[in-house]
Amino acid sequence: MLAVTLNAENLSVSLDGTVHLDHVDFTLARGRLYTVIGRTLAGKSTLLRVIAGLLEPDSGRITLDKRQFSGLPVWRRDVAMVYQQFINYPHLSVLDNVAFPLRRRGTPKHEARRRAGELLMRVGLEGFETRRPSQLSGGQQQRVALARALAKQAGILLLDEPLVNLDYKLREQFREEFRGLFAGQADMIVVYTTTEIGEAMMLGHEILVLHEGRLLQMGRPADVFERPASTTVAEIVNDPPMNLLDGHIADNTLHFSSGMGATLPLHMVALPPGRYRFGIRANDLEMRPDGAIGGEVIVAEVSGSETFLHLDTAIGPLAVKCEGIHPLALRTQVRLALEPERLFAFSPEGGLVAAP
Amino acid sequence: MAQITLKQIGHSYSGGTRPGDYALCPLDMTWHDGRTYALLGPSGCGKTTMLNIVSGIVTPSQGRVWFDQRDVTGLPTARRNIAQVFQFPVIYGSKTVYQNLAFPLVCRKWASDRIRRKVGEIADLLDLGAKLGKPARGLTADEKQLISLGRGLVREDVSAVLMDEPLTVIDPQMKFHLRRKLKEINDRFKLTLVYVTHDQDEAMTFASEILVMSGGRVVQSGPPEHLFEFPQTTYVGYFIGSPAMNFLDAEGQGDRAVFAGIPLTTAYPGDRVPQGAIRIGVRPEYLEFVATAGENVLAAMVVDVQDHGGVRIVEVEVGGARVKVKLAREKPVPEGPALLRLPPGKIRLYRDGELVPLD
Amino acid sequence: MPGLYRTLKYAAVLLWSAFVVAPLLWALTTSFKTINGVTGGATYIPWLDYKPSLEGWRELFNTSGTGVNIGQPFIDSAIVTLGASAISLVLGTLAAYGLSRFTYRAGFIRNRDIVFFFISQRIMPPIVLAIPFFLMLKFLGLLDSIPGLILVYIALLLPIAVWVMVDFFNNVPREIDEMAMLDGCTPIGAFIRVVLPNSLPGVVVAGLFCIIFGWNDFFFAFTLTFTRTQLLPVAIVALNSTVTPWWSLSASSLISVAPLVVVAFLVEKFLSRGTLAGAIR
Amino acid sequence: MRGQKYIFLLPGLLVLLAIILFPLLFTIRVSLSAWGVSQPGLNWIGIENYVGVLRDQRFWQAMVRLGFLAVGTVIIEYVLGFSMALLVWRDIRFRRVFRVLFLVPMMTTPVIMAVIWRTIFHESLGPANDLLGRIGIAPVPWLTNETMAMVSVMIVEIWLWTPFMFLLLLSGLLSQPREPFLAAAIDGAGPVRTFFNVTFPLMAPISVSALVIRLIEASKIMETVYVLTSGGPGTATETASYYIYIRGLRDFEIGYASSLSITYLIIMIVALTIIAKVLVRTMIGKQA
Repeated sequence: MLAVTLNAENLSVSLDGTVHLDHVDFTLARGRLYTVIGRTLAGKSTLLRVIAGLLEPDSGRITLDKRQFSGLPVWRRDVAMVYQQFINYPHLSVLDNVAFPLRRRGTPKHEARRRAGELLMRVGLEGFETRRPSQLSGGQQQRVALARALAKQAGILLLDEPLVNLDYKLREQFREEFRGLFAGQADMIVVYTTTEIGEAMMLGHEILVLHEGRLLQMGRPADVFERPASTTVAEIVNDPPMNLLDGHIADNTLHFSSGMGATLPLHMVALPPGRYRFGIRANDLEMRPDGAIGGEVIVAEVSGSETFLHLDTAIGPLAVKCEGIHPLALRTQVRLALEPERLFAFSPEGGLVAAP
Repeated sequence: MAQITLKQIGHSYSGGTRPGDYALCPLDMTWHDGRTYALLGPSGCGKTTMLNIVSGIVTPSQGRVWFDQRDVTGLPTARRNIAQVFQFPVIYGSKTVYQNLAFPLVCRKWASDRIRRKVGEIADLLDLGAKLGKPARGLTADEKQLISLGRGLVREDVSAVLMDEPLTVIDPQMKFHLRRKLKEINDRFKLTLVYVTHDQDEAMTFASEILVMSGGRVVQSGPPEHLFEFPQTTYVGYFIGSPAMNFLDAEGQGDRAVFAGIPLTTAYPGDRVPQGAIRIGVRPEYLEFVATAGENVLAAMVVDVQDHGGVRIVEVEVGGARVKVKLAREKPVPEGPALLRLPPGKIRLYRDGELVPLD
Repeated sequence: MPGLYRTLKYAAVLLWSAFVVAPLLWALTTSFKTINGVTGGATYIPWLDYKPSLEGWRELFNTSGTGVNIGQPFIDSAIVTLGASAISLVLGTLAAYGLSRFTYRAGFIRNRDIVFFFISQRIMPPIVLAIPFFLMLKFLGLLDSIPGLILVYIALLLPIAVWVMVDFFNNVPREIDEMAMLDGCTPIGAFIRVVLPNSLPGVVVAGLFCIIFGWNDFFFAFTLTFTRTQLLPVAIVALNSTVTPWWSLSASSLISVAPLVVVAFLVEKFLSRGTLAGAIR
Repeated sequence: MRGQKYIFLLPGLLVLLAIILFPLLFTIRVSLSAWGVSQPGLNWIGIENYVGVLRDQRFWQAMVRLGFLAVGTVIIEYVLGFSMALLVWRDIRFRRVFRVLFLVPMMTTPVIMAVIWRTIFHESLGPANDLLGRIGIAPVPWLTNETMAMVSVMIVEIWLWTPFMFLLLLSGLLSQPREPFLAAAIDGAGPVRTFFNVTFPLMAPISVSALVIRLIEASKIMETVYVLTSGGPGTATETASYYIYIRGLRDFEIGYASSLSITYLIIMIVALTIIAKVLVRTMIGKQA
């Protein structure tokens, strides 16, 4: 396979009156993994379906190495896909499931099965060759689907929230394995959609932030995370979403609209006075007995080994993330410390103007 | 609400009594009035069987179920006075929200003004007050789940509320709202709540006590933070927390745990440290990089860094083993050789996969 | 369950069972009668009420001209039913798959209109079609022939096949065929290699329905055949016209019912397994 | 995909069109002619036949009778079929035996079973009167009294077709999830409340399609009538189809029978569409 770039120009898709993709442009290069992050219905699945050829865009085009890609029928595209539901062929054994795409490309039966066996070993399913997919657990079914997608050796591999229907521990395990599994695929473009920023950051060479059909930002994970282009991106690439507070800058002081003030941090001194929206990450807020902000717990949610506290505070509702497991009861009173040095500043329209 | 007692409850669908036959191995269990219990485990671990025994859908092949002083083992679901919320919302699709909530009371032949008062009260609590006149089938999935719960709450005789993975079909963005509502209601009504889930996040968020189940047995039970700090087995240590607890092969010598030739201090009293082959368990959250050598400080080599956004997971090689360290984003990540400290108070010792008790 | 409720329940089921089997039992006992067993008034139990004889059964396979001989009609019926069912099943399954997966549009006509067109053929009363079918088959030279009947039966059975299969395919996840296309199958390849093997219960149920309605048709067999070809129902009803020999009539009717009782067992099997639920709605 | 999708639809659609279209167009054309015994062939007499149809009292009576017969039997079939489906749904021994048994009449050839039923209804030699006589009831003129002939036709239709209703409804019941029924039990509902609040609403969509399908089939009642009563006594059991058959194939008034056919078809399509809409509205409500 030669140098591959997948290029999308001005892609738009509407279905039944709702916009799924809105003038999306990007270029993807081989040997790299792209994670597409966005909430449910942001257009992630639609994007993959358009690349796969399962959906025709209303406008725009996709080219592969400058050759027109959009018009090709699905079965002639060099594309493999893994769905969020565990889609396998129920009537075929695990081994024949994986051998299926190879057989369709004319690989002799014996050779196809041998290669399928190797792939099953790579995804940790040796010993399950003769089972039917329905006899496997959810995680194992997804492994079969993954092996089958890899078997096709396509130039483009699409994964549509492949872990969303698995439970926490399996997701964690799969992510680790994915890093190894995709690392060796130098001639492949991998596009991976997810709603979880942690997953997007640890897996992706680059992140595409999609919201309501529009591509809001694309770039290296750390760049997107540290310099989110807008409040919307900032909300999407933080879990829980970045806290946003209205306020203004005047007399070299930062004022929240609740009345509280703070000294202007160094990275904001160049900003002209006026109205802004300030953002602070949930894990940049600290619970401290001497904190300046009083608040009341609405709900404490545990994720992995972190606790998300949703609070009602003097400066508005805030989400706080703390390490460890803290099953705080409802209406517990807490105090928070807010470090102005950790604040982001956005224009009233939402564009980023200053980042820590 | 009632206290639920399971006495020698076990169930095998085949009727056999050999250990391999049991979907739920015989156990004793008491669930206290007004507390929230989560049955947590992968599918096939026996958690749903246990719930169904309590609700009366399954009659246990052995043992008795007591609600307070009442033996309910032989009673059908309808006569156990429980409320249940299922995985998929169950509503009476042909009725309005009001009629749905009133249904259990109509069945109990309450007077209509008494029903109106009670339903109004519960509907306000569930934020459904404005929707009482609407047909129930037009609501969103999370509202439908609230109605299912509401049909239990209107009754005044409910012994326990049982929930079977009630958040499965809820849109991720709505889960937060529903969780909050459930917590609030739970807080207010002091329900005896039994909650079945395979999702440790949900269990940890909801329950005052979690029962971790595996292979038909309860592996450990206790409050969430206890499970996190003192996993009873290496399985629980792996299962609870993300990333999983690190385990290192070591050897007990005197009052020390020796790892890679280096004796480590622990919080265990000297005579508690088992001699011979043991494993050290320590959570990635508690490991720290330090600048100078000292007690419990090991030489390590950074081999991989995963950027998760708010945190980084640093994988290091230490004494021939791989260990994960969880670091907040603002903390510096060492490159190449580094010094890693195991805080003595956070070290747990395991022998044959079981936690060695600290006291 | 309270005892009274239980008793009533079993009573109702047994009563209905009695109603259902009564005509068949009557046919069974009548088939062993002779003229004496019939003309003396209703009799039920052989040996006790009447002297049983096999005359009725023997006559069915008597080819000597005086007898009835339903052997050939039985075979003709089987050929027509199976032939028409097979063709309807193939065409109907293909059409149903297309209607469930793709969007067709011609002017104001959409998929649901096409489905309605297929199913609406069942509204057409046979009598409306009988005369034109007669003329059409005459024009094609297929009157009084097996191919002619097969052609007509396709019109009867195709709507049934489409009706059952559209609903069935709507319940087979679309992602499976998408997957097959991504793996390199053309739509037809995906249909044959992946969708069809996973739709066998639906195909079987549709086939059973076709067989039931094909085997049991009388009207077209009656109006479109004369001497060369004769289907079973026509042959049996023909017995009815002259002096009715109740015994051979009963015997022949049991023979015609027998093959499809096997179908009843099959249908029940699918029913209890739950595979029918997706197939009929 | 674009071109390939027609490979699926077109063969079936074209075959059906080919088989159906000619008869339909031909019938319309013939209905505008005076084709009969005296003048066979296609002449043109305009809508004269249709004027005749409008004045044809016997036809309209047959239509009304058909409406009564079809709606009446289908409602009884629905009630009986639903009851039996509920009874052998669960909690009963030998349910699979009963299920098979209840399906059997559907597998029989209607016209043949009608012949058997005629022997059963035979006034002097049939078992129906014989059994009634044994419990002291006078012989019933099953097929010769106007009312009883109608009842007889209905009994046979119900015997033949309740199984179909039973099959559709039972498969519907078996596909229902268990939870709504448990929830009703937990809420304290008895069997009657459970039926009206849970079972019936859940079964409404299936009920509607079952009723419509059966109405379509029942509107074609003819073979049973042909065998049992030949429309008699007098015209007491004559249905529209049977009347068209008499005028067309027996009296060979092809032109007139064709106009009857077309009139009948239009009425059927209109009536069934209205009935389907009404059923959907009353039984399913605004769900759709």
